[in-house]
Amino acid sequence: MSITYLEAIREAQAKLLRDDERVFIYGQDVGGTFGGAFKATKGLAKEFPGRVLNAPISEDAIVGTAIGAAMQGMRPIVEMQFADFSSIALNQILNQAGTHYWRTNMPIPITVRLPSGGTKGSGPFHSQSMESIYAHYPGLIVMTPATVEDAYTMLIEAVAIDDPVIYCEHKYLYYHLKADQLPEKGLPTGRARIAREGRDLTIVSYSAMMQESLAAAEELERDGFEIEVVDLRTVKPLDTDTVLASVARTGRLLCVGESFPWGGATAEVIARVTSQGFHLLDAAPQRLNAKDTPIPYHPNLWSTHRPNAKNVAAKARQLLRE
Amino acid sequence: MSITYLEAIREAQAKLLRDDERVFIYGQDVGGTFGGAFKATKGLAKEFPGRVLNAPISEDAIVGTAIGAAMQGMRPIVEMQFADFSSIALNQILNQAGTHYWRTNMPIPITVRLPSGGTKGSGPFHSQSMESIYAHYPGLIVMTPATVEDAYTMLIEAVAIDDPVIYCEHKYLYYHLKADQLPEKGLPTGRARIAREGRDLTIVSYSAMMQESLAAAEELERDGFEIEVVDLRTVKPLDTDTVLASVARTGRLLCVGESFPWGGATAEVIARVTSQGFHLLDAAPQRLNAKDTPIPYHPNLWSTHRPNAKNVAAKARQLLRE
Amino acid sequence: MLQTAQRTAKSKTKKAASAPSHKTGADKAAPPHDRFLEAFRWMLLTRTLEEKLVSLYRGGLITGGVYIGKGQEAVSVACGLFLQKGDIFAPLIRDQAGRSAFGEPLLDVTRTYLGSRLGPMRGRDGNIHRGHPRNNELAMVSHLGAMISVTVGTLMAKRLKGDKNFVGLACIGEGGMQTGSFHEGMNLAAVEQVPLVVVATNNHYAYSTPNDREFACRDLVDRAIGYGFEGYSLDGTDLGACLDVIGSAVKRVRAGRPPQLVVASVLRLSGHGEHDDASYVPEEVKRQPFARDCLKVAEQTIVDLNLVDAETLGKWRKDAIAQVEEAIAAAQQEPAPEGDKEDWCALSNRGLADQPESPE
Amino acid sequence: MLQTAQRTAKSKTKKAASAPSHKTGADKAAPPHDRFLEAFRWMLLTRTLEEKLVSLYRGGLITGGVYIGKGQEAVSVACGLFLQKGDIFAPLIRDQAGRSAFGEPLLDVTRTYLGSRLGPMRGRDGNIHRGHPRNNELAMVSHLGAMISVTVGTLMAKRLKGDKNFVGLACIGEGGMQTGSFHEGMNLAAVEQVPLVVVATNNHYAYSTPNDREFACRDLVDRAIGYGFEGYSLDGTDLGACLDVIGSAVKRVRAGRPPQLVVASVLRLSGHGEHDDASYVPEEVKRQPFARDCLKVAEQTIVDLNLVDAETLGKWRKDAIAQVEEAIAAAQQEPAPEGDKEDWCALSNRGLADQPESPE
Ligand SMILES: Cc1ncc(C[n+]2csc(CCOP(=O)(O)OP(=O)(O)O)c2C)c(N)n1
Ligand SMILES: Cc1ncc(C[n+]2csc(CCOP(=O)(O)OP(=O)(O)O)c2C)c(N)n1
Ligand SMILES: [Mg+2]
Ligand SMILES: [Mg+2]
Repeated sequence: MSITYLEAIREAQAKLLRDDERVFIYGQDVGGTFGGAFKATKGLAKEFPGRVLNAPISEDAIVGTAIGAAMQGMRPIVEMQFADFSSIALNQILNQAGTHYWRTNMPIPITVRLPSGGTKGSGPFHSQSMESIYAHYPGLIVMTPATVEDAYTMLIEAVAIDDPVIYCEHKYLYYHLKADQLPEKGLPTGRARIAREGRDLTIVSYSAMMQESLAAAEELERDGFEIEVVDLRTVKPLDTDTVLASVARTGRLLCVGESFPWGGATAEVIARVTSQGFHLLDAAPQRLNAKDTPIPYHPNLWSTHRPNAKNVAAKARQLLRE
Repeated sequence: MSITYLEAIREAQAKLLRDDERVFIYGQDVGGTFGGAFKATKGLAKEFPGRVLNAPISEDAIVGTAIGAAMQGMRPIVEMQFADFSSIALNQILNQAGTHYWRTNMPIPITVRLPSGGTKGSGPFHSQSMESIYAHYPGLIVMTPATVEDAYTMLIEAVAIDDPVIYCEHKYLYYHLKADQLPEKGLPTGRARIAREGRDLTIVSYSAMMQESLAAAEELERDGFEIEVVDLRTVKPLDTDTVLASVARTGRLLCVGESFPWGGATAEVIARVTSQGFHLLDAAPQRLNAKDTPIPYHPNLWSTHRPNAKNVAAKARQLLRE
Repeated sequence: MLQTAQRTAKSKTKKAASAPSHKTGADKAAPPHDRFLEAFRWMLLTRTLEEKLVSLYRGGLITGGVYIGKGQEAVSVACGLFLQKGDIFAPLIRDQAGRSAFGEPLLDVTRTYLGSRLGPMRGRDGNIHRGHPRNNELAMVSHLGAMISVTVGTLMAKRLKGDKNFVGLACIGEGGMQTGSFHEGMNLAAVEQVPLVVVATNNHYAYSTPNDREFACRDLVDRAIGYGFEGYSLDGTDLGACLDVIGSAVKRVRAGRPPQLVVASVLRLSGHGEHDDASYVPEEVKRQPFARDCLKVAEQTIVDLNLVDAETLGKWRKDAIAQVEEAIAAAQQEPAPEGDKEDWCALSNRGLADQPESPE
Repeated sequence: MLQTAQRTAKSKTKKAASAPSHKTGADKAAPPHDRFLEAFRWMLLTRTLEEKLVSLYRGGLITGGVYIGKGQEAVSVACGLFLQKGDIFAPLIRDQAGRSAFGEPLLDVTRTYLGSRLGPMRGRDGNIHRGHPRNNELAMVSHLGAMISVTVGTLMAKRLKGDKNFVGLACIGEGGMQTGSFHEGMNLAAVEQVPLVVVATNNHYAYSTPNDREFACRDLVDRAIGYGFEGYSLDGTDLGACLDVIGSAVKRVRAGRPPQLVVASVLRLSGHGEHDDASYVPEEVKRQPFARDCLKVAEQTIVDLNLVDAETLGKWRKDAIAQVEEAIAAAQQEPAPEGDKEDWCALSNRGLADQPESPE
């Protein structure tokens, strides 16, 4: 058996619908015979009648509705058609879901799935990685799974958690990643994972950039470098301890993210490591992000816009020389 | 003569309307005899008939309208009633204004004024500092004036600039800050300002946190420390060179911001300084932000939620000991 | 053009709305609605409370702002009065009367305004941003329009859970009707056919902005048909009409009719908040029929119909004052929250809280 | 209830919309609209172009997606045809016919789809996300509804600048009508009384979602009155009707009438995009009158009325093919953008570009 990242997301939802009657799925085109723009809910409307519902093009109201349902004890999963369209739902996410527990003592257990990140030819409005915006605001948990296994167990976890979870699934990984089987349980939420051990340099990354980071690490291995790669798994909460422990071993830090450069996850990781583990560092920490422009449509431009194994490796090499 | 930060904003708009017929102001309650929730446009509707217009409660459409007008050569100024409500306009700002020049080669010269930041008793939805969200996305300039003079000259600059500008004016400074007169010209956009010279430690801040930082610096002066305080003025573009030059002098860095802790301006400054000026630092860089919860209503809670002179000083002292 | 046809339809609803006409007489007559007096007492309590809050605010005892519902108590009380256990209520800033009628204790109000640590918001949120979501009184966010879809969601959840006989009622101002969030919420309510009543109060201003800069349709009730709601107009200064029209709307959704939109016309008889002197409201507007004070109108009806005697009215008034005084005194004695004792965690799952700084 | 009244009004507008009835005859008769043939040629060109784009996509020569307007050409062409120099056009994804009629060169299309560096989007944006804002053809963002207020803004600017005689026309799908952004834009257009025509095409699906999960009103044209627009229904399969109704709406706003909403009914005769086989559309829907192919209907009218002879029709067809081939061949020879030669700056003010990393 072989299962993709996308299938894992579908399987997790099937399991959730099966095991927990509080779960329902709401979003554009998720229902009917269609099963979502990416088929992440394929077949579920038929298998679970009345629980996988097509919504109008109304992201604000879709999330508002999920929030209201959560108040009444349900566990809604919202699918945004693309992460980019969650800009329309942002107010409900930040100001309604994110503040409710603190204001009223009643948590809002919704899960918002954001098909995120760039793929070839998707352009400025179907490629965004919005984790940094959601992580900046209080009251939300932001997951960014990088493996098939995590895609599965983290989505199940997301729905189990009483607080709102922004689940950033990466569209590039949908078909590219495969696993032999799905695990019963993953690491606890909020714990980073050492994806590869090494002692010369730590690369911290998450989501699709893990692929590029691991590929870079392999390339560098041929040159005799042992690169440790840390997968954050959730960018909020951010597992500073695991990152610090890794930097303590390697003395060098490179952070790689696909979102825009100003103030994202990579800045946050560097700020934490330098303020809490300054003396662990043997060289200046570095980062690599997408470029500070909209995400281009043309594959030639897109592949330059996002970090890739080649420039991750180049940056790492530079850092290893210092 | 004595002029407040708020009056400077009004004066700048009066001058802009007077000098440039392309300028008009659009927003809720800005017109009529009322002149805005904070009176930043008081009297302007009468002085400039047909150019200071009340809009319905439709932030998305208000900004969309401004964008369209900008395409036709106008220089609209949008007033959000509170920065917090710009969450509704976020899509137009990020995805329409922020992408347009890159996509089509036609820039969008709009200025969006965001009355930002906390004041006593304002609570979770009338206190937010959203500069980090806007600075994260490409295509926008994000101004955060901290003085009466800058409030004036930077607003005039904002309208002159061909690209979209998010102008974050701080409500706490509206009445608290006074100047004797308004300058003709300020520093160039994108240039940080050394607000106070020192050689023991650099505090980097902006907007209302400049007040707290300067007060902390004064307190520390009594203990014999010379604290340099850098006012970023714009958080994007961020004047890394001025910050680095200051850290080169002092060897110590503390960043202070009022927005939420994860991934904001303070993280960005630390990431830049450590990746570009690691060897300038004699101690771990530190930062101070608001707490990672919604902004509380009660003054007792609010004053604990945001950084203040006392804990800036305490953090600085700690850093000076290292 | 659709306008003529629409106008006819509207005046039809208006007629339905204006309730039995009340003849003045010395003998006790039947009240215009069987819950008229009960509703009146909530209005009286609300007016008393809000006047007191205003004076506390003027005296510097309330931080932030005070937002009152003066002139809107008749509409508001009708919003709360017909809801039962299990029903959902989403009030906004001028709905003190409805909140009280729905069951919100006065102490919730005074605790929130005075920042007591024991209040439902524990000093974290203030003034009208309060609620008891566990009691189905939703805690509004400021962003107007955003509560409509949340209310829809509570109703969808109840249906999914198999609950029966529930309804939801959400309030909005005419200003809030122009938000995209309102539109999406209304449309979704109709698509999902949830038992929702939306009561829109056109008090002719959104802060300082008069109707002509808010919308350009002839009558906001004309939006009902475009959403697939049933629409009704209402003279919000007439308590009997408010009880009839809103009461019937609640009854209709409970019986399975489509969502209902009621548009009430009144004048905001205060500033937007108490910091606002509303000097932008022209005298001429204040002389319009919709500018009548619903409380005075209702009291006049009581007197005219001799529904209760002056002594009873006086007793009710005193009773309201006593309740308000008590709620204020109690809240004033309560502890304020303190920053260093506060739990600074925005998640219910403490273990998942992010730690941006190392614990010191 | 307003429904009966509304229905009557609607059928009135419908009647106005369906234009002079065309009798079949062997003699040359007057076309149903004086720009019928011109419009038909744009439709033909569009269909030819889009079929070619589809085949390039199937052949793997286009990255991303292809979105076509099959079945909507009659509505779309009418949107572009009546606009003049200085007018604003805000097309959406199914508006190739309107774009061409408005003046967009075919080369813009093929360059954008094929990612030429010389196209208006220079490879930065693709497929239907193109425009020429300097020529008043707005470049849509994906977020549906967002272009309405932008169009309103262009019109407000023109008025402020003292321009005269201009109009704007913005397109939307029935799905996009449910967005908050659309609502805010419509309301603002009416408040500002700008000369705007909004043409909504109800093609019965938003991606895979049928009307009954999109809205619950009887007819979307009923929304016009709630915004203060004048509303018209339209059979979008009938080119003559499209030209009449949309042409008149443009004329009316140009003459100072309130904003106009036209709601056209058609079926999307393709997948949402070419990646989508639209297997969710039931056969029964495809047999509805609104499922007719407007291009075939228009051609039949030409034949029936003997407006031009078969030879001319054939020549037009060939000519369309030649234009399309030429535009594709030209774009295919053009250079693609290259990452390392690209100017990675999102600001026109290069000096104000943020430098997150030190220059290397
Ligand atoms: C989305 C949004 N924008 C702006 C505001 C600021 N604001 C608060 S109340 C108000 C006026 C509300 O008018 P209306 O809806 O008519 O209610 P009323 O105050 O008249 O009862 C405004 C503009 C807000 N709360 N939400
Ligand atoms: C705000 C927003 N949400 C989701 C989408 C994704 N999306 C693109 S087209 C489409 C369907 C549009 O339906 P409709 O408006 O009826 O236009 P049609 O495709 O039928 O012409 C959707 C959901 C979007 N573009 N914008
Ligand atoms: Mg109002
Ligand atoms: Mg459609």
